[in-house]
Amino acid sequence: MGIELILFYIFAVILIFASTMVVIVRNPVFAVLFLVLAFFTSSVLWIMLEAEFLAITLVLVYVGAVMVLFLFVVMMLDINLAPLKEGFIKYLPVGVLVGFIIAVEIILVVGPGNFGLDKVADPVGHAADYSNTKELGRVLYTKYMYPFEIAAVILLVAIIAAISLTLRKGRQTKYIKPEDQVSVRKEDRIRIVKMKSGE
Amino acid sequence: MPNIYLAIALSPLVGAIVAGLFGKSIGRTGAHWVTTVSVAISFVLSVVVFKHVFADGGYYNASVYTWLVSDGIKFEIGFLIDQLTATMMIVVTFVSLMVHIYTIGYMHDDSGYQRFFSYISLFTFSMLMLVMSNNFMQLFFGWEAVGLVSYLLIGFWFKKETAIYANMKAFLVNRVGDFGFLLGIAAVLMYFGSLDYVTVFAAAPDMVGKTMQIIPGSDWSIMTVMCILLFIGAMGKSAQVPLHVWLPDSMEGPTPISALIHAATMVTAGIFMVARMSPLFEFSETALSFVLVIGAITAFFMGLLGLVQNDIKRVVAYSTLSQLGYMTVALGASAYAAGIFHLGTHAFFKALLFLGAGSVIIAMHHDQDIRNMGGLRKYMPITWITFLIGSLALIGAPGFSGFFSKDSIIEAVHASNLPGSDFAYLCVLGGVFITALYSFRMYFLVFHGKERMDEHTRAHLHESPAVVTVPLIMLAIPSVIIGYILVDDMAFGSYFGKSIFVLPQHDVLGQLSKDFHGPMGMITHALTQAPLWLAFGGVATAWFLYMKRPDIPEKIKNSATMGYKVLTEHYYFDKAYSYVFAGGSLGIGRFFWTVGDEKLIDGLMVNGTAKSIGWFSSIIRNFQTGYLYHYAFVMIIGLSVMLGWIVFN
Amino acid sequence: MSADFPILSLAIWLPIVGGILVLTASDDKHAPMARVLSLIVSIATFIVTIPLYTQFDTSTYQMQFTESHSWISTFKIYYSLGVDGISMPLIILTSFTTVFIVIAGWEVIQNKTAQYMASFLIMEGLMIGVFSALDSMLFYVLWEAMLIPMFLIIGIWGGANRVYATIKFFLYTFLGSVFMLIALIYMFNQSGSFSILDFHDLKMSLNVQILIFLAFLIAFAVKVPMWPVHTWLPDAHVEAPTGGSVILAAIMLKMGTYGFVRFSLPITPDASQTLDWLMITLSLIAIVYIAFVALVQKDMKKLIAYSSISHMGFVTLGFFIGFTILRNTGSPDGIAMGIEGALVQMISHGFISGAMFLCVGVLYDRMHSRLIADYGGVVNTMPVFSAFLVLFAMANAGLPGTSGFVGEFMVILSAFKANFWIAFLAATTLIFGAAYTLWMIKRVVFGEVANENVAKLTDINRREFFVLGSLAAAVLLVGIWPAPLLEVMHSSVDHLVQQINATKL
Amino acid sequence: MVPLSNYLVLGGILFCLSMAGIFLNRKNIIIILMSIELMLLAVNMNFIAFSHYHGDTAGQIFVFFILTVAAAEAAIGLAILVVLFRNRNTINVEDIDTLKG
Repeated sequence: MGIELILFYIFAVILIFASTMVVIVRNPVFAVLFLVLAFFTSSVLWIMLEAEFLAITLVLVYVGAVMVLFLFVVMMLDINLAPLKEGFIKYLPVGVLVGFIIAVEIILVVGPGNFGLDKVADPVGHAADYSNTKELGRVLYTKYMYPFEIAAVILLVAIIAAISLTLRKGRQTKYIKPEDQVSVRKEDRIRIVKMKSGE
Repeated sequence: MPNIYLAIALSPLVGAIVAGLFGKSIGRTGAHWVTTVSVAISFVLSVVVFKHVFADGGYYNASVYTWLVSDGIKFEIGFLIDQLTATMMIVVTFVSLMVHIYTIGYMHDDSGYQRFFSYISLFTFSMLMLVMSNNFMQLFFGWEAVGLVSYLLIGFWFKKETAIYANMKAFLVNRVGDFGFLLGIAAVLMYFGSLDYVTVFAAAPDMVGKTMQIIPGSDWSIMTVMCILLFIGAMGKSAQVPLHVWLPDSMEGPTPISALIHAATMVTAGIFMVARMSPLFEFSETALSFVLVIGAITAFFMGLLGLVQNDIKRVVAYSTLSQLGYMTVALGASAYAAGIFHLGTHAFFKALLFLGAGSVIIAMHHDQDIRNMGGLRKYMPITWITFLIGSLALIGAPGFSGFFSKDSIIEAVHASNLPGSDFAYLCVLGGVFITALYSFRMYFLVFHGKERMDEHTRAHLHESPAVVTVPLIMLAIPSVIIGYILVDDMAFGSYFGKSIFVLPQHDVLGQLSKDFHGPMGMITHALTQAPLWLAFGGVATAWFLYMKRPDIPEKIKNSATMGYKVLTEHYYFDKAYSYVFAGGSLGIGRFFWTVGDEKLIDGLMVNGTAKSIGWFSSIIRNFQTGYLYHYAFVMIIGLSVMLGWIVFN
Repeated sequence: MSADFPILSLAIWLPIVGGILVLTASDDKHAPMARVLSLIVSIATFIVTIPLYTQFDTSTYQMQFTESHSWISTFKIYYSLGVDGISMPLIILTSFTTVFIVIAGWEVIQNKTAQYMASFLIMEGLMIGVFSALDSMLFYVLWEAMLIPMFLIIGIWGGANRVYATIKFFLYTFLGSVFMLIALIYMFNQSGSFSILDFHDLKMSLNVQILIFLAFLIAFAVKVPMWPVHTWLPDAHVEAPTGGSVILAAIMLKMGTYGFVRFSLPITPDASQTLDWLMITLSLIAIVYIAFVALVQKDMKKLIAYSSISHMGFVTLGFFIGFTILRNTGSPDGIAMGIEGALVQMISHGFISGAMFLCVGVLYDRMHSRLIADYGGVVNTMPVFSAFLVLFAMANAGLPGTSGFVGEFMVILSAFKANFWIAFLAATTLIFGAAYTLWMIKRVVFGEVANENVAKLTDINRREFFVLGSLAAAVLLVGIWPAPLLEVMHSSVDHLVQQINATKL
Repeated sequence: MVPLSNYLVLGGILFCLSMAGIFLNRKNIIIILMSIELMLLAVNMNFIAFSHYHGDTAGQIFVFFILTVAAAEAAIGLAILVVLFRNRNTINVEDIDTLKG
């Protein structure tokens, strides 16, 4: 068993453990933290697959931004956790069963029988001066120019959408409408009340 | 000459447009001047044409413009001017002119003065287009156009419920006739490949003996089918049984209209048309018999109805129906010339009678019931005299115009050998007596006897103004003399030349002309014949019943209630039509609408589909719980099934 | 204007772009500007279409004013346009009618004026596109796109029950056109082209032809509409605003019949011949059955809607009568007359039904009722209007001298050649058409003033007078001298007759 | 020498775990969102593995885009969540069933 394989198993176990914990812990804060762990671990695995750029991106973007966002939200909202975990135990057997069946099926499809080393050989590693980032960039800005730009637009839309969704439309500035002021009439401002004297 | 023809037709149209569109700006006087002058131009030019045709043997047949070309067939607008056309033009423009003048007085106080003049000028135009046409399509144009104007004019007083009912009825009944007429035209086009008179008439002899199958398996003579279809059109326009029902009701219109349209000109369009188509009708004895019998029935039975009418205009209207029957009989007997002759004389004396009746109506403050009149003779001498002349002409008193024309018809029918001619002869003989009876019943009730009107009306009785009486006199003169002048040429001579075609074996007038020795001879001959004495008998009976013993009609009425009822109900034609056709159509319509459209198509098919989809959805909507995890679960199941399929396949 | 000038493209895009421009004035405060702008655009479009007539070459059946650009090259779909004698009059009818719709909606539409005007302008462009498209996909896209503005027009500016009517209208027409799409794709697979003219030459077996014919029939029959898929029309008409009714009756119904001449007849002549009995039967049912239904309507718009269906029956009858003529007489004489009559009927019905709906609109604007029973004696207070209404009613009843007569006359003449009884049933329209129209006229126009609402009516103003007067002139012109209209059709119709006589098996 | 199948199986297991997570935490939207992130991670894992073993950068490009979209999705999803909580004061999925048929 080569060192690579050992590393793979170690990180795979950590990844599976972290994912399981994401699913089963009661407190969402812990769940988020376990998810962060899962991302870190998979980023390691991706480095093993020579996808350095994406591995770094995963850590920077996901852990650095998205997960922090999750954490913010979870901690910001005052959530009553008790009812949210209801039925967890009740559905546990079914969930595990279904998950297990699918896992078995997936393994049967993508397992060693179809994608073992004898089927897909391990590629030769790249030379030392090979830059994954450079390679990606070269393709991204030539062949995938349009999708890249569309992705940028999607992000922009997401930003605007997120802001506009959460923006409170309260009265934040106290401004006056000049046209209303100009067109105001006496009746709008003064109410003349007739009263009997002595009351 | 072509420009003159065009001017004759278009001059009234211009008048109508000016009076109709600019009525407000030209004012009442302007309106009657422009229309009257335009019709006068037509009349004068018609006289010129008349002279050209008869004195110089003029003949014209050419198109003005091409209406459209389709499938290689040209549909054109054009004029055919021959003896028949020229005669009709004179009749139309003259009567029209008289009516224009008369209207100035009659409609004096009406608010729709300009509109009225516009209509009657438009009518003159339409009628001229009809008679001057050189093809079937233009004939149909004029045919429908006069129907339109008649519709507008009957409903002229649009506030009157009866008037607007009558005008719709008139138009629809006429449309039934036009329906046949149009199919007839289609038949002509199909078998002759042209709608031009001359082409069609030239080809007509070749068509004899050819058959078509309307109902598969039975052969019908093409000529017979064609002629009967065309004649159905004439039945509508010339108000022959059973399409006569509109004419009495049309009396709801102003009196000048009754005179112009429903007595003198429009109703004779059918007669003119059959005469014009004589080259076709001659080749179908069946069609001629059909024409003969329909005409005979109309002549006699419609006359009977005149006996029980109390509205002065309706009496005249029924007499018109009856006289139209006479003309139709003449056509059926192949005595086209006599038919047209009667058409001409009838136009004059019937217009006279109507205008006279109108004069009486003005004097009576628009009361039309003859039971409220009587003794008007001394208040309205001119009206009285002219009315008497008209009545005498109508019953065929010797020497008067009606005598010559009617007598020729009766003789012609007598001489005819067509199937049904014996029946027709009996009918027309009976008709003579009836005509005399109802005409003089009206005459005596209106102008003689007790003055039955109320005091107020009596105090205001006076003769009508000159614009009314002058046309009366102008019409009275031809009513007396025109028969005497024309009988020789028109009925028995070669007046119409080639414009009317009669097969030798049908030429009853030709046979009669051998025994014809001038108009005086005809009068003396008539003295020995039945019709004259029947007419005198009718007059005498009328005098006895309504002057001498007014109680007898009452008694007859009371003892023969059944018969009387049938007559006052006009043989139940109106009721049957409104029940069967109007009611039936509405019933069918309602059935189709509520059951067919709403229940079956909309209810069952359209909304039924929607409902069944709704029902289906109401079941499957239960799967749409709205819970995310249900959807996720279904996705998972689907995924596992898909994977399983990949694994085990 | 040079021969290569893209008149058709201009006629399509001018109103669409104009419509979008009008939308910029979408605030109701700017309504006057929107109105003027729409009027300018619609008149400009009408002027643009006039050269189509004046420069039309009547001697050829070939498409004229053609343009072709590649659009979706993968599927060989072209943006190709062109007109022949069949489509050209319809385009002019469209641009002509739109001008009056804009004028008719001038003061009446106070709510969302710019959007209303823009819908009609955009629709005008789309409709001209449908009539001039030579690529079936372009045709299909425009055909469907047209539903959107119509959907909005009925759905937003419609009457009380507008939602039901809109959805019914949309589902009916949409359902129909899906079948057409299938047929088009099938023929693309066979011929490798979406060009309509290529379809004309495509050889197909009888069974295939029958299936394609039926697919087209469903699409077009809904639009015409033919019995029994006609029930959307009365509802849509009743609920639509006046302009909507006018465009619906005057132009949209013609799309269905145009489809028959452009697609069904030349593409599937053998199937048309096999199934002509079906078409003739449906046409006669439309003429007779619908006339009865029209007779008992209580709502003026419904009555006119039903009369439209009845008149459109003449169009389909005229198109399909030819096969019976050929079978019974053995010669093709008379086929062209039937088809030309049907085409004239299309144009004339555009004028007449449009005018009738405008008339009802005039009344509705004043009384806010379409029920016949609410009226009576209108002539007392609105004499000028009544004169117009009676004229159009007479035209609707097919009076000679009006355009309504020409088409019916020619179709009846043609039908008589085929079979006496077909002509007999078709000719009953002479009676029924007059009956339902005149009965309505009697109840609405004539008589004493029925109630105080009628007494308060005011006669038409100058704007309405101009609209009705122009249409009246058109109706009379076509009725008195239809030759110029028919001249442009001859070559195309003769070619069509050859096409339907040649078997494609 | 790690065989491709190992990475794929790992991805599969991750996917099943997150699926079970959605299924079990049926009421907590936050966990559901996180499970979705996990799912995407599983998919990304497969993409990168294939990309590596086939020597084709397209797989990595794809992951790149998935990351972009996932980030956008997370941002909008959380924004909706915040609005939802603000308006309804709950993030219990069972309370959100206005669209129920």
